[in-house]
Amino acid sequence: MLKIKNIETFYGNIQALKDISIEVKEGEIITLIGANGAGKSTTLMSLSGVVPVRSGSIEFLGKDITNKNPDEIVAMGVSQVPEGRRIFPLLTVQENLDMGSFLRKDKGEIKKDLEYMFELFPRLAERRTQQGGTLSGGEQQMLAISRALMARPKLLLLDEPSLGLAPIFVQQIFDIIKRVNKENNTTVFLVEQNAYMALKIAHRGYVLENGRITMTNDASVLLNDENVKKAYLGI
Amino acid sequence: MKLDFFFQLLMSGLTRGSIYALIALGYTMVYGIVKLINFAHGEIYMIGAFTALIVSGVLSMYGMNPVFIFLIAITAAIIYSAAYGVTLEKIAYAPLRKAPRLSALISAIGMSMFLQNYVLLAQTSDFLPFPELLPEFGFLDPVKFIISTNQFLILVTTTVVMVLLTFFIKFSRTGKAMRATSQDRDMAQLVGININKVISITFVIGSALAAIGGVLISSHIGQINFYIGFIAGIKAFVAAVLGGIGSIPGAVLGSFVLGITESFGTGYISSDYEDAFAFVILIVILIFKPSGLLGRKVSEKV
Amino acid sequence: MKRMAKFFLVALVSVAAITFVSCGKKEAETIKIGVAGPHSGDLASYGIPTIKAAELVAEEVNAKGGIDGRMIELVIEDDVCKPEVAANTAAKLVGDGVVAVIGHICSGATKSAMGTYLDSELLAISPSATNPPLTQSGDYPNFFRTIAPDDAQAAVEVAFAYAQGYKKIAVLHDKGDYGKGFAEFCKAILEADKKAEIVLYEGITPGAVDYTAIINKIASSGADAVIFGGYHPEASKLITQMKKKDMNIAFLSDDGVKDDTFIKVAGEYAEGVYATGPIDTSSNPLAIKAVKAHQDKYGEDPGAFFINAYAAMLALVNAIDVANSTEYADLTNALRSNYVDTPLGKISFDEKGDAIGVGFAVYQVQNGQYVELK
Amino acid sequence: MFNLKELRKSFLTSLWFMFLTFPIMVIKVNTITDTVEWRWRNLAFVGVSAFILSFVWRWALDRRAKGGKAKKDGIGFKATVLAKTNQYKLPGLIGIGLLVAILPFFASMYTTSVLTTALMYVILGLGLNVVVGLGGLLHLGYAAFYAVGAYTYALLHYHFGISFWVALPLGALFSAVLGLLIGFPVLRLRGDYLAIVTLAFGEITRLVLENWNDFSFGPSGIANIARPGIAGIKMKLPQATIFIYFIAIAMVILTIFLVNRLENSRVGRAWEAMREDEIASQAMGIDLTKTKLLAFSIGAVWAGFVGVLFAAKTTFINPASFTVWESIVVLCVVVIGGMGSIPGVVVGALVFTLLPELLRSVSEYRMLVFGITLVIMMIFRPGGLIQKTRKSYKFKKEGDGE
Amino acid sequence: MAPILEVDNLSMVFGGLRAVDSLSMKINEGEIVALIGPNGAGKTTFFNCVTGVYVPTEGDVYIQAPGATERRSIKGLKPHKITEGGLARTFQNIRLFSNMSVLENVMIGHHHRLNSEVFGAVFRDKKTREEEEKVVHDSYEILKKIGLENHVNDLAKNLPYGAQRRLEIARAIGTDPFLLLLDEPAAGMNPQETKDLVDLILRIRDNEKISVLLIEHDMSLVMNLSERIYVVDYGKLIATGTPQEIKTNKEVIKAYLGEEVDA
Repeated sequence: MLKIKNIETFYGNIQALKDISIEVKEGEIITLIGANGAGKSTTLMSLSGVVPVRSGSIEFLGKDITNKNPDEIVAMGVSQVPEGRRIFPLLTVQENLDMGSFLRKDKGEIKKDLEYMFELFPRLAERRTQQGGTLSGGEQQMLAISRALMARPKLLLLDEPSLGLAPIFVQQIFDIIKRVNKENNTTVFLVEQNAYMALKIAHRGYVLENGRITMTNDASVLLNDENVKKAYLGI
Repeated sequence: MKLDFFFQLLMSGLTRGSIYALIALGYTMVYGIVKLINFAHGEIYMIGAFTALIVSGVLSMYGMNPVFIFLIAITAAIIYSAAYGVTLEKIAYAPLRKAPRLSALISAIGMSMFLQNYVLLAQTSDFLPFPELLPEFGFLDPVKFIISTNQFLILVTTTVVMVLLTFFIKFSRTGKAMRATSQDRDMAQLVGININKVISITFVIGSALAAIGGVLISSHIGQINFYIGFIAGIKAFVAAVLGGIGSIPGAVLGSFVLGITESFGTGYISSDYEDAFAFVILIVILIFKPSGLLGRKVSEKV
Repeated sequence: MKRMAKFFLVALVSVAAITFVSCGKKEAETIKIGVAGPHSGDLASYGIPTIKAAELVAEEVNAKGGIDGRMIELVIEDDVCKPEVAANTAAKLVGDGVVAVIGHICSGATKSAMGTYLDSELLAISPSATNPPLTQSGDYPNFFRTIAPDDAQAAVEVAFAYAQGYKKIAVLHDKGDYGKGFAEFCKAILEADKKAEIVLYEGITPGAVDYTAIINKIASSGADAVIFGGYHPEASKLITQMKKKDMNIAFLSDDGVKDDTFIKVAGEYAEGVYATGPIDTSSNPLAIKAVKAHQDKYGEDPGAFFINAYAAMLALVNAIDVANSTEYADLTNALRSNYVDTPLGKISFDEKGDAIGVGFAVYQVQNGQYVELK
Repeated sequence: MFNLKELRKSFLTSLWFMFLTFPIMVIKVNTITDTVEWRWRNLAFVGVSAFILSFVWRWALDRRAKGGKAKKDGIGFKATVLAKTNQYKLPGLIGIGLLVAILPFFASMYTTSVLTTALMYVILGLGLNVVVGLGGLLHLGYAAFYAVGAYTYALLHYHFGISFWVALPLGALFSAVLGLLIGFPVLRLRGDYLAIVTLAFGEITRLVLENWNDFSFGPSGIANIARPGIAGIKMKLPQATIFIYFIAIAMVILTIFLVNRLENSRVGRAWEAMREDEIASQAMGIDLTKTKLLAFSIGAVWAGFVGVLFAAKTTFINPASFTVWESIVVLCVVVIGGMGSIPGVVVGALVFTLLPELLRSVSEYRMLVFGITLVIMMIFRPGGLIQKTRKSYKFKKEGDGE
Repeated sequence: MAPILEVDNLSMVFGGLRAVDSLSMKINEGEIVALIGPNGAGKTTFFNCVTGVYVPTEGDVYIQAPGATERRSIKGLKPHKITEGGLARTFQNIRLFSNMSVLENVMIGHHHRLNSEVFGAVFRDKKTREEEEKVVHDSYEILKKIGLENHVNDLAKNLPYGAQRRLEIARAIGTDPFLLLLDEPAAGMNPQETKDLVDLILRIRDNEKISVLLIEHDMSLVMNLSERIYVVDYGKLIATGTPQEIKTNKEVIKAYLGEEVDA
């Protein structure tokens, strides 16, 4: 479904991604793990078209999306929950969700999806008319995920959904991710620093170090790999 | 008599305030979306006025009906101001989206100089009489001394335009996209908003409002030259900051506060310090409310 | 190091370029006359007619073989009406070896340039700088002008106001050096005479988007006449809005308003406005000739101060001719002791530098034209 | 580059600009004389230039986007290691010094006079650089301080016959005091708010000078201000011009020396820290109030000096010389030259003042070119002509400190 | 021995929200204390109240430098005064002086201990020169201890992430504090870097005699490093004690750790 081939990305003179190649199959949860600054977020931003790619290509559903505008990529079915949640602070919860379905025209279906979100996250229904900025961290994460889902993405990109959350929330969020993947057959591309949690729910994983993919395998294999254990699982 | 004078000044303040508001809205909307002081915005206002002058000048040679002339002239002014606004953004600001704020400010100052001199060279440095496009009709006696038909039209037009704008921003899809973009540009992209389009639309709307202001006031004052934009621009900028830059109701409120302050200052104290009143009230308000009357307090996350 | 070198280079090149630009060829054959004033920027329309006047006179003289065989060469320099620029402009003219200067146009720029000319023993004849101290302070013995000073104009204006029987007068100005200076003199005279009351004395803000506040104030002051010091753009805005409010208060203004542009801009609202201006010399044969020459050459009517500049240039040429010299002392002497025929009539200059024979009259707009009131 | 797609793009750009400039460039309506002039030639001119320039523009933007590489091996002023330039620095400085010293004796009075003006902008730029470049405080009312210096000398000279040399420190002092006065209320403001408030202060100062006749003589200004002399010798104009030139040179040298010293001191570091992050700098023990006020008043000192010099040079001042444009010009000098960089500001000031003089022959287009140059500079060389290089420290034990 | 920091019933109210709700705390000389709690529990607000970024609505903060005889209140003082008093901090989102060199960043830390003013800067008298030399030398020494001596002339913004975190600590040490407040020092570090950080903090405590109060999410770091832990939730203190006690505290598990993750 998604084929990233040898992409390289630069910030000014500094090369952030070096020769990255990743493949994602439909229905999968794959995870990209790595330390802070390894280039995980850059990978996602390149995918979404926010950061331009200097060389290499990205193919989604057989179409070339390299350096397309972000809105075109979203229109093709790629939604992202960025790091730090990025809720529109002055829009209400409802309006934030509306923004998620910005490119959709099917009003009836949008309404259905909205109900689905409120079922997934009952907390959001309670806070429907509240401004996004006044939500707690965990609630914001829920809102961010449901906002992305409102676009009915074929591929959901998640950037560090566990960051800054209390463990109790982290567990909840990961459960939801699994559920979304199963119920809607949404493919999930998960970027995580919490390697343990990520590898537990993912099918396959990639390890990113200093802008390079250094390892890739089934999640269960990686979970038991000595090097991974040492470097990322703290064992 | 005393009360008359008071109301006259109030109306004059409101008229002024409406014009400032039409220009200030452009400043504040652009600021909200791209966090940039569009220093050349006053020039867009001036270009709107000039376009209207040129169009009406040509049309009146053919002896057209004044009402048609007015409609065509103001349409042309809106179209051209919007076109200049968008082009300005593409040339001078778009390449600087990621640059430091100061660079964009200097670029805007450069553009302001350029546009002033462009009109100066292509047209003239003289004041040109601006045709009276606003239809005159007579008010009855007591009203007549308080507000002129011109002032009345300016007030009405401004009010209508502002109500429309408010609805547009609040409820339309594009309006929502604009608000989202102003709050978090990258995230707006990630939900599928084409921010280039949103920025262009912002410039179009801001410039169109300035053009309306330009035509109304030029018709009221009766003459224009290439420099009118700079002075009006600075005042509108002050108004926008006074109200809290980035806030649309703030710009309107700020403009009225400014207009009324100037008017009463002139009426009851002296017009010698007319501009000074504007600046003093700005300073006083910012001292007590550092982000303006309705500005959102930007508490930096520590 | 590269940086240092670049820096050095930039400095060197700029300096060299300026030096080259300024050290032109020096031919002793021609008589160089400087022409200075605003030739670009927003006040250009006040400065450019002077260039044209100087050019026309120079062409005519040169066509007749020059002055004693020496051709006139004009050195035209822009001062944008800014004192700080005028100081450099003056230095440039001095450096170019001019024998005298026609200009400057604005009083402020003139004051800043005159010091330079005085030290270099150069004289200047301004067609338009009306600030009284230029002649009256005695600071600039090298200054002459072919226009009457503001205080003389103010005296004419106020006398006219008395004659019309105005008792309550609002004095306004545009806060500029010319307009405010004029208003100050009117105020001083009115206060000294006590024949009429000043009910309002204020500056308006040029370029403001609306003048209704000040107009309301005029209305409520009960004035029966307004004296306005300033230029025509502001005057036409004021009069237009006053008339639209059906205010029938007499409007008196100055030479800055006695300009046909004012009538065209203000249109029907200009009717009845009074303005002081130099005594009408349009029937003077030389004036007719000068205007015609201008129309022939440039295809349009001359602009502001054209006649005064023409007169200044003629006076200067005559002085060079009479004195048979281009030395400072000879020229000033010749200017003071000789009468010369100009479009302004037969003029000479008094000890202070003001033109004798140039005075002011009051005009009124009647049927779309300024008509001199006797 | 010249494929069909590019041609199409340029063609469309060209059409757009023809549409855009049509009313203003082609039709000239004179509502005074009721005439209309159609200048179709301009349309063709715009069309052709837009077509060509759009290629250049896209090429330049493209090159900028590829950025890094082109810059590194290409041209540019960048010098990375400052310490190593010492061997060239001395002869270079001596060269410049010699040139500067003998120049007025060869050049015309006009050249000297223009150079003096340029030097005054160098000082103004360096002074504002303290506020904007080091302190990070966007200041748009700098002309007010300049005015205070000029009026200090003009008024004291007029009323009491005070000499230039006495007025010089007084002008700086008053200017610094005004800096403090303005500084206090704006302590809490930042960025754009600070910019507009300083602009307001600048304009208020000018309006007071314009309207308070009894104090400042209003718009007609003050004339006959004495040029500086030494020991009562009255100089003729050419000598006086040269003398003022050397005073300006001395002041520039002194300013560079002082600013350089301030920059590399505890005070200068505090300014920069404040520019980088106000909250962090407070947490590191920097007194923001004091540091800000110091930046404002020290910056004002130089404006005061130049103000006095300005009054002495032009011998006439009025409020029209101290408008908001003046403040903007000085700000442009700093930004174009290179914020925080002393050589940058020097070059910026020279370019800014000398270039318009060179362009005198095409004076009408001067401001037009100027405006567009600012835009282009900001897009393609935002760091200014000469970017700041930081002082580098060496430590013995380390071998190579870098 | 008197505590070096004593926070007495401190509350901070924003609008109607009690971000910090009568929180008390004591830190003794030489201790490493951790403050933990779920995101949004008010930890950073607490830091900001102590360091003067906010003025607390209620309560008081006292410090008593080691060796000093009297404690004094620092409530309501400006941040720089508190820094002068001997508290230094780092920030959750790194706030370095990015366009200044690494060495200069540390030199800024020394700012309040130096005396030279404009006069000294201009005339560079003997005292100033000596002072400057000492600052450069001292700053360099700190960088050596932190392990950044090879980056002295680099711009702070060009440092790798982990190094930036360490530079923030170096800069704070430059202020010569007796108590260091670290706001999520390990955020974004990989396990190896976190391990080094633990060593570094211990070294700072042992060699520089600086006590430490830290906010952290990384439990391994908190449990390994701290001698006492304060746990807050919704602005309120819900538990305090040694790591062992906290690990087993039911209240804490419920509010914070959730169900035990089988790691």
